[in-house]
Amino acid sequence: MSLIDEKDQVRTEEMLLNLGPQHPSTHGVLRLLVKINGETITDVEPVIGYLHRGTEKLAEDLQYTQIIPYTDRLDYLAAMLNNYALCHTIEQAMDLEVPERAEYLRVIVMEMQRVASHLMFIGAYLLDLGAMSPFLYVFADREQIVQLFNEICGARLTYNYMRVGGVKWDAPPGWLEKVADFVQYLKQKFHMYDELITGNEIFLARTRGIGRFDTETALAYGLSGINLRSTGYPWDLRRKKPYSIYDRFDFDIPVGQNGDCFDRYYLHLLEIKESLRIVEQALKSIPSSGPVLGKVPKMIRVPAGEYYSGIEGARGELGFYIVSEGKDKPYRLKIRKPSFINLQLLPELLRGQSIANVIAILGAVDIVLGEVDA
Amino acid sequence: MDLTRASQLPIIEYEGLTPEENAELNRGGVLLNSLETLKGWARSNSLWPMTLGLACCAIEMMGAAAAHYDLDRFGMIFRASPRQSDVMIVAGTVTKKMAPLIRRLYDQMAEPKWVISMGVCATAGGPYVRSYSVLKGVDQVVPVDVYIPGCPPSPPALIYGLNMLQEKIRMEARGKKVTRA
Amino acid sequence: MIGFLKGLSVTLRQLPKKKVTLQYPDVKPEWPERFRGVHRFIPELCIACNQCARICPTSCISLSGERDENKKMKIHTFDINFDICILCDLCTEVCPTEAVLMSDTFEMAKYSRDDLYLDMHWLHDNQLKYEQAHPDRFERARGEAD
Amino acid sequence: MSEDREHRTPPKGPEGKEPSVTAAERPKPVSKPAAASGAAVKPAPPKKAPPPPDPRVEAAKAKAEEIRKFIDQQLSTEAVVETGAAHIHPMLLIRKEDWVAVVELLKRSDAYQLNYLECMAGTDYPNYIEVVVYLQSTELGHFICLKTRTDREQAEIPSLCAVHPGANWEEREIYDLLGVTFTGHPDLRRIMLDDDFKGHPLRKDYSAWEA
Repeated sequence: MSLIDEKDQVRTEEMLLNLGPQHPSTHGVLRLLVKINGETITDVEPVIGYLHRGTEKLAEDLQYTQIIPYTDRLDYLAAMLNNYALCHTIEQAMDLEVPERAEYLRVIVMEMQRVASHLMFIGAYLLDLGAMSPFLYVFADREQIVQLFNEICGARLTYNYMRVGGVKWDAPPGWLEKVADFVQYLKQKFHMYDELITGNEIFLARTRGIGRFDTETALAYGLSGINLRSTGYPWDLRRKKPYSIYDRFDFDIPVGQNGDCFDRYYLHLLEIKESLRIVEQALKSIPSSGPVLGKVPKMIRVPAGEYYSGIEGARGELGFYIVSEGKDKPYRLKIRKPSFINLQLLPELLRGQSIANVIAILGAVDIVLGEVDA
Repeated sequence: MDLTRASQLPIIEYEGLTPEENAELNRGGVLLNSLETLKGWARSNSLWPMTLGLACCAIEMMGAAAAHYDLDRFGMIFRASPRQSDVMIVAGTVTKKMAPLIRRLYDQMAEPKWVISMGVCATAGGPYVRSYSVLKGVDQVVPVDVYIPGCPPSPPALIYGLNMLQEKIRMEARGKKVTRA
Repeated sequence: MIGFLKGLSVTLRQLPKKKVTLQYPDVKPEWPERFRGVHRFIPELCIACNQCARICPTSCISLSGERDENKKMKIHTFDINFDICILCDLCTEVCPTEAVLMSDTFEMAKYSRDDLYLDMHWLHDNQLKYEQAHPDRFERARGEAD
Repeated sequence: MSEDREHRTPPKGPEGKEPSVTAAERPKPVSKPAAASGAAVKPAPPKKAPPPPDPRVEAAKAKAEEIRKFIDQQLSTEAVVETGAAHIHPMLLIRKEDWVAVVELLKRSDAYQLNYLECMAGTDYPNYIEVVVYLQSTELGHFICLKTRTDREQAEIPSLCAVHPGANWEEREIYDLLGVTFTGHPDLRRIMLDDDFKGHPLRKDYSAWEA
């Protein structure tokens, strides 16, 4: 049997390659069953559920306040945004007023969280692609945000900061000034990331034109967040369905052009810029004092009915669907998990690519397994 | 090795140790009285943990390895393969679906090997203790040497746990059994 | 090529900057006042109202109280299971008398899971340690109370 | 040790100190959560007067009625069983047989263009299982909620995969956790749990001890 077939190609046999669940570049415990023919991928099947913790079932036995710590652990890179998504849904359902200062504090911490999450993406993505030093730079900057959060709510990762009708703590004295200093610092640092990463030829070669998809595919698969925006479609819930006080701020929605991995990376960088702009504006117009927790009944009871509301999370549209019977616990709580839905497109993206691109494409989709599996 | 460091660790009293031996250890001195001790010292200062980041704790584990806490100071470099590592830091929730794989990874590691259970999820299920799909403690599948509570433990807490593991390795190399701190 | 040089220049510029690494076992981290480490507990203040046990999402607190001669509730046992405590701070939030609070103790690693089941005495000791470590915070609180 | 530990941290503590989490007290499902009636609780000045109807809810109901007429014209008059409002969004309850046809019609129609599936959820009620989708029109801005119901014992709903490929994993998740079979789904397997897992955990009568 000859090893060369009629088309002068090396004859290869299809083989099955197992990637994960313990793999440094799968961002957790994702498992990919990759069918490869030589170097080319013929089919991919993601196997998830290795971190399925049953949050939705647990929430049915918990009071609304008790669910907030669980939302921290969904998308653990953006816990503040998860906190907010749940509180926002309950506030919508109960028609609660949130005090002005609380809204501003929420926006500040949420945008800072988005910055932290995007920084983490950049570090982890570059680490996946084999670059070590961006990871260290990024973590040094992220650590500062984490320490700021540590000051305002006392935890480094799982904040449990928001409450239905406001936030738990007011900012400690001097905290807002520290945030302002940090924003200035990161703005100066910004061009450093650009220099370090964006111009790098190896990075460009590995991401330009890789993993492309268009807007129609993205919408059909229900993608959201940067994955959708990288195709050039300006879909940002902060603009399209304004919530909180985002209508008061002036910010842009950066969109990509090609929908490839490089666009997705670069949008993260640009979104950091926009988030810092929002934080800056919020710091200027935050009321100097005032309550941070609105008038909320001691036992939170969502009126009977069903409610859905989504916010623009760090990875896409993060929504909570609550079915209530008017009791202090939800009858059903469903989380619209952006990573879970974004990950669906992965087999489509990988088919026909070479095996070396698996990590580059998977990393750019930016998943967090805690959220995929919930 | 820094001689002042060990004095700040908790004074650990082990079974079958004379007060002099305890004092010697608390001075941080390494008794070159046998090859085993030397081995224990060498092993404890070049622990290579495996990146078994399962959930939230993995971020703090990465944070501990990054610039601000720098696990490299203790000779710890994260390895991706179980074959190259001697410590398994179970960082995150262990689900029933993941448990057999953790056991397999543990079996793939070369002896001697140790396990650290980082965070309450790995220790006993933590917030998911009532869940249908979560294993209530990773010690049901692998033997755990050090438990670090916290959700997630901060990087200093992780480093403290790792230092305790180093201490344990040194003690065990001398033939002492370590069960309680 | 220019990209590489640019990247290298970033690295070089980083060299003279201040090191950020915290030399942890030698230098203790300074936690902010709100830091959520392990709990501390003041038995005299506790009225055994059970609110902390009820709000706890993982039900890791168990307590029992008894009435003293003045018919006031007094705490008898108070245990926190740090196997499953997620340090979410909800218990200190609901505590009406601020008997259970958060300390900045974080060095909690143990060789055995049994040592993670902590009782009232340990938690009270933790309170005393905390008072010793942060006298300024208590003075400030006293000043505010006056 | 493990036996001792098991008694300390079981779901339903033997001490009974946490009565609020026992299964016995779990909210008993009522026949159907009234979608619109209790949706808006405005701080009405006289306490006893019923709260005035929320204009947003009224608008949602009117819009749902409008969509119903549209569906009646294009498909059969039996497709829409009920209209109402889910909080402030129009809600239509669709007959199971017309489920795919209605979703497809709304996606292709020029008037609605509901091309983006935002959220898909299944809920277990005492007598039926309900599957909800929230559809969004990215161009026109419509946002509606569609529902369909199926029997609990033989839960079966036609799959939306052909219309919205994004429903693929959501349907697998609902199949996994609620036990609804989606007919016509290309790859209906468990997604979150092990293949040999018994039972469907999000059902209200699921018990980890029996499985």
